[in-house]
Amino acid sequence: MRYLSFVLTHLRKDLRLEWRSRDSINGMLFFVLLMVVVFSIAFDPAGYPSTTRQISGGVLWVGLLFASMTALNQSWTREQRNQVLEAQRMAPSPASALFVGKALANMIFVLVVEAVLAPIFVVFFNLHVLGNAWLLAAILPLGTWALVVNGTFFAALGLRARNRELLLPLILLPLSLPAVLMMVQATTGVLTAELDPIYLRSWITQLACYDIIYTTICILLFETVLNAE
Amino acid sequence: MRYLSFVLTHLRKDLRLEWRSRDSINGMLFFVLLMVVVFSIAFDPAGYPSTTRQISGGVLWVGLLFASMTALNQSWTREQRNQVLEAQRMAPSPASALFVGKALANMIFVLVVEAVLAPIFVVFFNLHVLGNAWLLAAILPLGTWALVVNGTFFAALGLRARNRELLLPLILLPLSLPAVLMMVQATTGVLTAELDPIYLRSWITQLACYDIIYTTICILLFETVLNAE
Amino acid sequence: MSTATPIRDQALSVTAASLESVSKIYGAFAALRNVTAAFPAGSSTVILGENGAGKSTLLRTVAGLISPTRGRATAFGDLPLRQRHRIAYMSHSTMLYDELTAMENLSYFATLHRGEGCACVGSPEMALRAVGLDPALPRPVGQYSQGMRQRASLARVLQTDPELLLLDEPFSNLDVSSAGHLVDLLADFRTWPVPGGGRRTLILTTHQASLAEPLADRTLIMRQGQVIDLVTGSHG
Amino acid sequence: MSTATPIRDQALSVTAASLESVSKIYGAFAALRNVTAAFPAGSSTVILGENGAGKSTLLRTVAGLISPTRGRATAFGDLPLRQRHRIAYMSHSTMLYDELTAMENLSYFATLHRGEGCACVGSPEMALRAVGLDPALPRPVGQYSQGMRQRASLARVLQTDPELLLLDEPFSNLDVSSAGHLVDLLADFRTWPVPGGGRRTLILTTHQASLAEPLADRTLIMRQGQVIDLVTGSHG
Amino acid sequence: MARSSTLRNFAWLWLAATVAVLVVGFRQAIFVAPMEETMGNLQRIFYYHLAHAILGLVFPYVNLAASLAFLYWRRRDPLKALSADALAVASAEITVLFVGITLATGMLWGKPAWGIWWTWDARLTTELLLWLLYVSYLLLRRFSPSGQTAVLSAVLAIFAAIDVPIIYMSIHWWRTQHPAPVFGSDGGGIDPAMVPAVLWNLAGWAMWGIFLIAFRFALERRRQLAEQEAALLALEASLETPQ
Ligand code: HEM
Ligand SMILES: Nc1ncnc2c1ncn2[C@@H]1O[C@H](COP(=O)(O)OP(=O)(O)OP(=O)(O)O)[C@@H](O)[C@H]1O
Ligand SMILES: Nc1ncnc2c1ncn2[C@@H]1O[C@H](COP(=O)(O)OP(=O)(O)OP(=O)(O)O)[C@@H](O)[C@H]1O
Ligand SMILES: [Mg+2]
Ligand SMILES: [Mg+2]
Repeated sequence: MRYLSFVLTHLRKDLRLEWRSRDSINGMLFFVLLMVVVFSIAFDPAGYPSTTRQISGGVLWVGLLFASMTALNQSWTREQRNQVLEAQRMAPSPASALFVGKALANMIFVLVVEAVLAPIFVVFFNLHVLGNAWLLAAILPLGTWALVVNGTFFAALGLRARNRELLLPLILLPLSLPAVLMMVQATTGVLTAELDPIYLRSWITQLACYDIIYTTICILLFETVLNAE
Repeated sequence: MRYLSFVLTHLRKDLRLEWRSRDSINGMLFFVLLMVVVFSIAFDPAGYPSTTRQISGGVLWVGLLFASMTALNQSWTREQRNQVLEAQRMAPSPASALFVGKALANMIFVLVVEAVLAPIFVVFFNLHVLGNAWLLAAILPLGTWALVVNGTFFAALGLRARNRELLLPLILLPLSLPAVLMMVQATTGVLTAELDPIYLRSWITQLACYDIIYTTICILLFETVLNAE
Repeated sequence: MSTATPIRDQALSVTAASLESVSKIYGAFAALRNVTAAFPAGSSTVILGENGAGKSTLLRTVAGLISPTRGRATAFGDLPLRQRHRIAYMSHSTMLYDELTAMENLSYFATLHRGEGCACVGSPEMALRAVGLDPALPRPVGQYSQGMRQRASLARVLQTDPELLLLDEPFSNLDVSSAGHLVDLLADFRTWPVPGGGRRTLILTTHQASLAEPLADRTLIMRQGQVIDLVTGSHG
Repeated sequence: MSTATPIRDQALSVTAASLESVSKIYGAFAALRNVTAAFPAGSSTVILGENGAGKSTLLRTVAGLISPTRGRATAFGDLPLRQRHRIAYMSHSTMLYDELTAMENLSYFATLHRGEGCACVGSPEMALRAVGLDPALPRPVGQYSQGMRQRASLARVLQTDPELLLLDEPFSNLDVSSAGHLVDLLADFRTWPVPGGGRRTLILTTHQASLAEPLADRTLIMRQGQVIDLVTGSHG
Repeated sequence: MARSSTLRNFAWLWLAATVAVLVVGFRQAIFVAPMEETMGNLQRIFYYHLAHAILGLVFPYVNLAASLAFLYWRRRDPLKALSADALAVASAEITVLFVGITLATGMLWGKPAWGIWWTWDARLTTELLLWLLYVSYLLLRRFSPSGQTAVLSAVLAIFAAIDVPIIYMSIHWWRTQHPAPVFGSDGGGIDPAMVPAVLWNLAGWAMWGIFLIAFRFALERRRQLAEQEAALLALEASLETPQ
């Protein structure tokens, strides 16, 4: 498919750029690590294992949320630096392919951070997953995508705004709070095994629906945003 | 003093830039409000009031960490954009004045966020400070300065290093860990009133020493870093 | 798209781009004031004018990157952005990624242009050679000298084989011999056949009028956001 | 610092800047190769050469922004960065903050230059007027046209009233009349008296040799990182 | 000219009717409706609270409709698009107002009723999110570059409108371990004697909301026209400068 090949082109370019500079991933890693450390200092996970388990879902997602927000802010500035964005606007390939490529690239970065983070998190917080750990393999990517797809979109939307860095959290947070809620609940549910599997399943299904709905709208509206002027 | 007037010039410029680019305090207010909402959705303060008090020290610092990261990330890239940094290197005013000015500007930014955050935090998290609340007025600025001074310095250090983003977390993380430890312990100690006042005082003194030592080193080494090639 | 070919073939005197009483207002400042201009297909126009006259703004409007505050800008009788596969635009800045080499940059943009009605894309290597850069240069564009950046930027637009080529000060920062070389290249470019019929149109701004003279079928002179003069005459 | 004044006074033929077998190597690429050159105080040197010849690298070395891989660069017999209050350097990029107006930018840099052995700073307003910009323009520099940016950048270096002025392609993007005007301004600049005695030195690179001719006491020609020719002769 | 004066007359009439209905609603709520047993007169705040809460859920959809209309007309008919944009701003601002009043009355009520101003209950949280969402919409309008405000905010409006039902759905099962203090969706148990008060107030505040939106819309239109005028003037003034 032609569209797919455009997406791949964009994705490859973004990965290569990141590889050359490693801006986003390292920034995110630093932030998330520091956060884990802060919480484990603040909270003495060894002392209160059950409480730890209760807050760790929240800690994980808040960390990822903030970390990815910093990275997302960066991801479009690169396009803006030498006004490459104008070259992108003039290119005849569909604009949404650019969006999808970038969202996928961001997704990969955040997933890498998660992959590094997960073991550290388990060790520092002394976690034993009481529920079905495999469900996390569904929840993490779904939740991450929810963050990333909207984040990428709104970072692009705020691109030419006067106070870009501030604007992204302002828009993104209220919009994605339901998703944050879903993923925190689902994650905590798995970690503590206190949630009825039926509820758990419903959180996950809702998260998936959220992802599908927002991905669709983002793809549909991206061209409008890119050429808004 | 001549040096002080240079610092003020830099500070004024940075504040003006900041003002131009994120020109409204409203945005910041809203940002802080959102942060609190995110935390409360992720951590459910109503559910576990005593836990809330224990983690709130950590939550507070993570929030501030995020705010200061946003500020720090921006603060040097702006200098780099049109190679203004080279103009700065060619200017005969002392290089460390530039550093101090920028660190102060970042500090002010984070302090404003803190000033807004504190009351909102107390109301929404339903906190009652059990210890001596006035001590917080010492801990918050000391801790913030510890974050900001090192952050500003290493952001500059990493500016032209080829893999700066790798450098930043690797250096900054171990360096700032002791400070993070001190401020989180001291804050939690005040909030829960569980810490012996003698310990509390010693944490604060240590934090102050940390600040003094690192500020001195940063000022001494900044010129070397700026002209390193 | 393919149905359009015969029409284009017949009407060679059609306009490639036109502005109809276009104004562009930034805040309280008018960068373009009621500009009306037509650029016939096959023509080559040099825009002259002092700094801040609105030359770049005019080019960007034709490219579709700016939408006029008032008036209408068209390219090939359509919204410029909708015809973007036939237009190429080079600006003051490189429009290239600093971290990638010229070759990587160009192949990337070439891929974006493939398909979509213009299979006719030149190769990045050829474009780089044409502007006098070594395609195998391992340095990223961010480490190029100013003139080399300008060339890489030129190669980016040339490789897409556009029908309407918009160049914003292509000669600035080029050394004398390369500038002369570029003029030859552009003169040559105008003669390249267009796959679907039609002719190549060139619009460029410059401050070195003497250099651009061989290219100037028409010279447009701007001042304070207005076109104050249009000199037609082949090769001045 | 004040003890140096009498020496400067006597030795008017002293070199303002000199490079002694300077090489600058980036990775495996030599941007400057064993360059030896001296720029006498009071002289005005135009550096010519094709793109990528190393002109900008040479200027940056003299300014002290690059330290040579091999060899020694001095300004006023000292490390250039230590004499930075007497040197001003203008590069391809504006070296100005996009978000501030020209006036704000200039006053900021002026403040940084005040004191520290050079109380002799011109006023930002005058500098802006001298390059033909309106000091009261409320637009931030980021919204200037390319030529206006170039002028603002020039005003930045002129206002510091330097003894050694390094200009990297000051004429590019300027329209013809302003470029001429700038040449006059620079010629005038050379005659301004230096408070401590001594004479003003000018080094500039350009691709428009004809424009810079009135300024060229000496012409340095570079190719591939080497100085291949030095033509001395007043007003070529 | 004649058209605008009829419009103005109509607006005055509408305002008068609104005030009348609100007065009736006030009488119904304060004097006519029976006193609630457990909460006493405090409960009368409910009529205002409910009216604003319901309207606060309706106005976002006015905003959505206007935004969609804007996007549709943007290229086809810029003038119509401008008025759609004006309607979008107006409805967004009134949404923020009404939701804000809901929050305020709720908090005023909650302090005596529960002893606390705020709790992270599902109902309250959703309402807060709704408010945040439209505040962020207004902030985007302030921060975005001048030429793009309308487009960007129209896009955000679509996202926000989709988020509203998601918020309400997703929070449905939230924190079941924690007894929900607000009587939730099973609230069929209103005394029939209270119904007229509810309806009168609802009608009155709805008319008031519509009036506010219309008023704000007119203001925004006037601002847009003035802006065009100013641009035109600037253009002409600069054309006259000798050169
Ligand atoms: C900040 C605080 C509050 C907020 C944001 C809030 C929000 C709302 C909303 C949005 C509705 C309409 C829901 C719907 O019709 O679907 C509503 C209805 C209602 N609220 Fe509140 N409320 C708050 C506080 C309170 C308090 C303190 C009470 C009473 C103790 C209360 C009592 C009611 C009642 C009785 C209804 C009608 C429920 C029904 O008929 O379904 N609310 N509230
Ligand atoms: N985004 C903007 N906001 C405000 N003013 C702008 C903006 N872009 C351009 N201008 C103004 O519009 C005018 C014309 O700019 P333009 O870049 O078109 O000039 P130009 O003819 O290309 O000049 P040059 O030869 O210097 O490149 C300038 O006065 C410029 O300051
Ligand atoms: N940081 C760097 N890393 C690697 N190579 C560099 C770097 N800076 C410059 N170069 C290379 O050094 C050479 C000389 O560059 P320089 O900018 O001095 O050329 P120039 O004579 O100023 O050319 P122009 O007229 O195009 O501005 C170029 O080939 C350039 O690619
Ligand atoms: Mg221009
Ligand atoms: Mg150069």
